[in-house]
This record gives sequence, structure tokens and C-alpha cells, in this order.
Amino acid sequence: MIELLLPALVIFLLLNLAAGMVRVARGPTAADRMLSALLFGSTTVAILLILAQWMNEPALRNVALLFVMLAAIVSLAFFGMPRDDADDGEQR
Amino acid sequence: MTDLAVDVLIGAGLLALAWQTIIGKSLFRGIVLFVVFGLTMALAWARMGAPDLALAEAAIGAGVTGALMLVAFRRLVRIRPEQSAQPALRRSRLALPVAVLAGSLVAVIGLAVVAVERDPAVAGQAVAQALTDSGLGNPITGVLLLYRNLDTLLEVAVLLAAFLAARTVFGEDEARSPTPSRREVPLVGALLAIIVPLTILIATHLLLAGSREPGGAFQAGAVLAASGVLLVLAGRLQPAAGLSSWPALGLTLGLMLFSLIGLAVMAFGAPLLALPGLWAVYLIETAMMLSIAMTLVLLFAGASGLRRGSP
Amino acid sequence: MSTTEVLAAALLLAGGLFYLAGTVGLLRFPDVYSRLHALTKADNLGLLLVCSGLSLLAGSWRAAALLGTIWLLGLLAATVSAHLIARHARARHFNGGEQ
Amino acid sequence: MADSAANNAIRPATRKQRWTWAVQIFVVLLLLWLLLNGLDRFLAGLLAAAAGAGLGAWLVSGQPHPWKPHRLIWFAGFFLWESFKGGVDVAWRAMHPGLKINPCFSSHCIDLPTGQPRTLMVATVSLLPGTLSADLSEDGRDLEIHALMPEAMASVERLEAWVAWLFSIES
Repeated sequence: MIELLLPALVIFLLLNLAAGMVRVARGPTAADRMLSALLFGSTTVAILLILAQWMNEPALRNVALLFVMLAAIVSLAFFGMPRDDADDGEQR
Repeated sequence: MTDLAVDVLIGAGLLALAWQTIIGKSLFRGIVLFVVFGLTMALAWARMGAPDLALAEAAIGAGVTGALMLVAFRRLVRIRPEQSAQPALRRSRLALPVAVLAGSLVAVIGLAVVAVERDPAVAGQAVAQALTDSGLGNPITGVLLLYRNLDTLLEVAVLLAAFLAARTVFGEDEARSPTPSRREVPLVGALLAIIVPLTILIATHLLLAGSREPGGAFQAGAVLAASGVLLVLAGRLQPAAGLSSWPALGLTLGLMLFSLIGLAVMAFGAPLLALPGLWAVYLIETAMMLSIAMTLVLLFAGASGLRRGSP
Repeated sequence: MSTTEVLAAALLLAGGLFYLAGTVGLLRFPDVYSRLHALTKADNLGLLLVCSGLSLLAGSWRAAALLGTIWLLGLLAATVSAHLIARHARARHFNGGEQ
Repeated sequence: MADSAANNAIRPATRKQRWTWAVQIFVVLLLLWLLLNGLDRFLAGLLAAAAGAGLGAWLVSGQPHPWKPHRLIWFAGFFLWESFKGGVDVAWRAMHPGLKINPCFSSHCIDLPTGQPRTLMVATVSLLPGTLSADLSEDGRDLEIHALMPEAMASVERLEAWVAWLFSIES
């Protein structure tokens, strides 16, 4: 039973991600598009952890650990800058 | 059945993301999609049972490359606002012939791979036996350091060559720091104080785990590099002109130590690059990890040196 | 199916539901800030539930502690990212209004 | 606060404070190592934890603040419960057909010293039901908070009291 639930949950989360991609297309601001990257970050962690249990591969938990550790790097690259630098050049 | 569904979903998602990344209507959208593609790619490697590649893809593909592209985009917005607004893709008459050529190349290689007759009984068994004797439980690290050690050495050399090539391009201009951070952004200090010590631990874990389970010098180096990139982004490390002594040592340590030990064994009658024992493997892996991390961070900072920045 | 498995299944299903709620919020909420609320809070609760379900299944305290660490780090990443994104959105707002 | 001007200036950490901070990081890292590896390769774990602690002490910004371990447990309990409520609350609002939200901005003057107490406050506001820390003023005193419902602002005061209690700050 649980062997069926785990892959089903993975599929559910993948479909969830696909739905979240609508936000990249629709925007409207750069920050909105960035939210999808955030959604991918948090959802892929859950998928990796479920895969680790399902495929019986504990090393995938280390991959998930690395994912959460580096999740903030992309947000920091774009947003962690002084505000007078924040120009309006991002695309709509 | 469910296995197939998961694989098909990930595969289809990768294709769709790749397509959307290159035809994206704007550059910024393409960058976000590229990051998302990297995360999905790591998921695909994980699903294929290759945590080694998933680790490297997560750290370099999604983390460092994504950050590099975003920083490059910000700079583009500053110097050429009109160009950053253009679509990422331009039409070209060359596109079709190039696509046909590339497609046929992939097809030929794919057919060749399928046509190769595999004989699992010979090489694989011998390698597995030799690895058990050497004490290295992880086949990937074992093969890299015991059988393909010349390749591994050359890979480290290639990384150094790439840095030298990049250095001739970015010159000695100190002003081109990627993030001219003037004031501490709230919470970023707390993030660094937690994440950076943790990456040291995880890198050591991956390095040591590399001898038995997924991990190794490249993964550990990529993790260290990612935390270095965080420090550069937050302005704690600033790009500096001139090559000072410790970055230079870091850059070349792996290559030097590997070649030194590889040559030294010849004095004892062993063949070139035959590693004398497990201690040498650990020593070389540590040096390689430091070199890989230093090269990646310097390439990201676009400078040949680093100095401490104000918090 | 043992009681542990039933409990784990319930936790996993609930986690999936919260992930769904996060995505629905991302699509339905009217502005960046509200969407951030949905993403950070709902996804974190989802991750917590998934982690607790999985640690019941894994059945080892080391795996459970690792899952807990992953959740805590996820919490940190979410709150920092949310703050940075909200801050950026506000800076844009003052520099000439949103689109 | 009796002396808010002095509280606002970010003072660099003293040597003793850096050592305390390094020891705290060392213990946490060592525990995590035991978690990942068990008892094998304990020496490597010691080295890695020491390196991480040294780096952490180098990175520390502002003054670390003393806190009481038993209070941290209570704080964690409060925080867990609140973030659970926060998740349920926002999920309910997102799924509700009428989309029951009325977003607004509101400013909150933080009455906590700089350094860890204020950072903890800014970080945890985002996970309480209905509130999100959107911005911090130049002097670090005024926190702009985005609320899904105006009522949600009430919990910010309670959070501040909890943080003050955790760090034993008299107000």
C-alpha cells in the first residue's frame, strides 16, 4: 500500500510543479517569476526525500540537504542587493 | 506502472523546460527557467540512482550557474537596458543546418552506444574485485583514482587552464565586483552564519563519504564553492586585483600535490601515478576539493584574488 | 498495514495537500506579498508533514534527525527568501510603481 | 528600552563573544556529524566542526546575545504551534472559494536590541499566521509587515514578548 502511495505522491507533487509554472509565464513582475523558482526549490526537496524512501537510496537525503542549504543562493543573487540598486530593468 | 509515470513526467518536464528556456520571450524568464531546469535535472539524476551527479548538478547547475546568470543579467540591465529587454532568441538562417547536424550527431552516437556489445563478465568483475581490495567502496571514486587517475589529473589541469584563460579576459579591473554591497541586508548575516559553517561540515562529509558511498572531491568542492559564492554575493568576500598568495596556493594545490605524489612513487619503482595507499587518496582528494572550490569562486567573482569585505 | 504505516500515510497525504494549497495560493492570490505568504507557510507545513511521515517509515532515529535538520534549514531558506523578495518588490514599488 | 540610541548602533563582537559563538557552533556541527556518520571517522568530524566554528566566529556580525536553553525549548514549542496555525490558515484562505483575504501593510516598531534578538524577530514574523516581514528601515527599528488580514498584526506583539523572554531582556 505504502509502496503505491510514495510514487503517487511524487507524481502529485510533479503535477503541482507543472501547475506552478503558470506563474513564470504570467508574471507580471520579476519577483513573481522568482516565486516559481522558490516553489521548485521547496517541492523538489520533498520529492527527493520521498524518492530516497521509495527507492531505498539514503544518499538522496544528502542531496535534499544540499538543496535546502543552497535554496537561498539564487534569491540572494538577485534580491540581496542594496535597494538604490534595484532598477526597473526586469522584464515584464 | 507508477515508475514509468514518474519517469515520463520528469522526462517530459525536462524537455518542456529546455524548450521554454531557449524560446523564452525575455532573458530574465529564460534565466529563471534555467534554474528550474537545473533543479529538475538533479531530480532526474536522483531518479536514475545517480546521487553523485544529482549533488554536482544541484550545487553547480542550479546554484552557482543560476547565481552567475542572475548577476550577469543585473549587470546587463545596468549597462545596456535595451538589450536586456530583447527576447533571448534571435532567428538565424544557420539554425536549421546546425540543428540537423547536431541531431544526426546525437543519433549516430546513440546508435553506436546501442550497438556496442557489452561483456559484463570481464572488466566489471575485475574492477569490483580490485576495488574491494583497495578499500574504496564507492566504484566512482575508485575508478576515477585507481584506473583513470591520469584523466582526473588532467581534469584538474583543465580547470586551472580555464581559470587562466578567463583571467586574460577579465584583466585587472578591480571595479567589476559582482555585487557592490554597501549595507548589510537584514537576515543575510544570519543566513551566512548558519549556512557557511554547515557547508564545511557537509563538504568534509561528502569528501570522506566519497570512498564508500556517493560523494567525492568534485561534489565536496562544488559545495564549498557554493558557500564561497554566497560570501561573495553578500559582500563578505570582495574581488581583488592581483593574485595574492593564498588564492594562488588554493588554485594549484590539487594539481601540485597529485603530480608530486604521482611522480614520487616512481622513485620507489611503482608506475607513474600509482597511488601508494588510501592515505594518498584522501590527501589528494582534499587538495583537489580545495582547488576546485577556489577556481569556481574566483571564476564567479571574476577576479584573480579575494579580500575580506566589510560585513 | 500496521498502525505506523497508516499514520505515515495520513501525514504524507496531508503534506501533499498543503503543497497543493501553496500552489493554489501562488496562482490565485492577487499580489506578490500574498503569494509569498502562501508559498512559504503552506510549503513549510507540507515539508514538515512529509518529513514526519517519512521518518515514521524510515524507522531510524538518525534518518528522522536528518529529516528534521532538513526541515529546519528549509524554514530558514524560506524565511530569508521571502524577506528578500518582499524587500525587492517594495523597492520597485517606490522607484516608480509596479507595472 | 532605556537607552535606545546605544542599542541601535551595531557594535562588533568582542573576542570573548566570538569564542562563545564558536563553541556553540562547534557543538551543533559535531552533533550533526554524529548524525550523518555515527562514530566512524570521529577525528575528521572534530576537524571539520572546528573549521566550521572558526569560520562562523569570523562571520558573526553584531553581538551574540546570551540565551537560556530551557527557554529555547518553550520558544520552539510556541513557534511550532504558531507556524502550524500559519500554514493551516493560509491554506484555508487559498482554498476558500471566496478567497478570504484583505492584504494590507503595517509598520511595527521593534523594541529589541540589535543582533540576534532583532534578527530572530524579523525571521520568525514571516512564519506566523498571516504576517510577512517585508522590509526593515535604515536604522533597523521599524519593521514593515505585510498582513493577509489586519487582525493578524496582533500576534506580532506576542512574538516580540516571547523573543524578549528567550533572551531575558527586561523591558
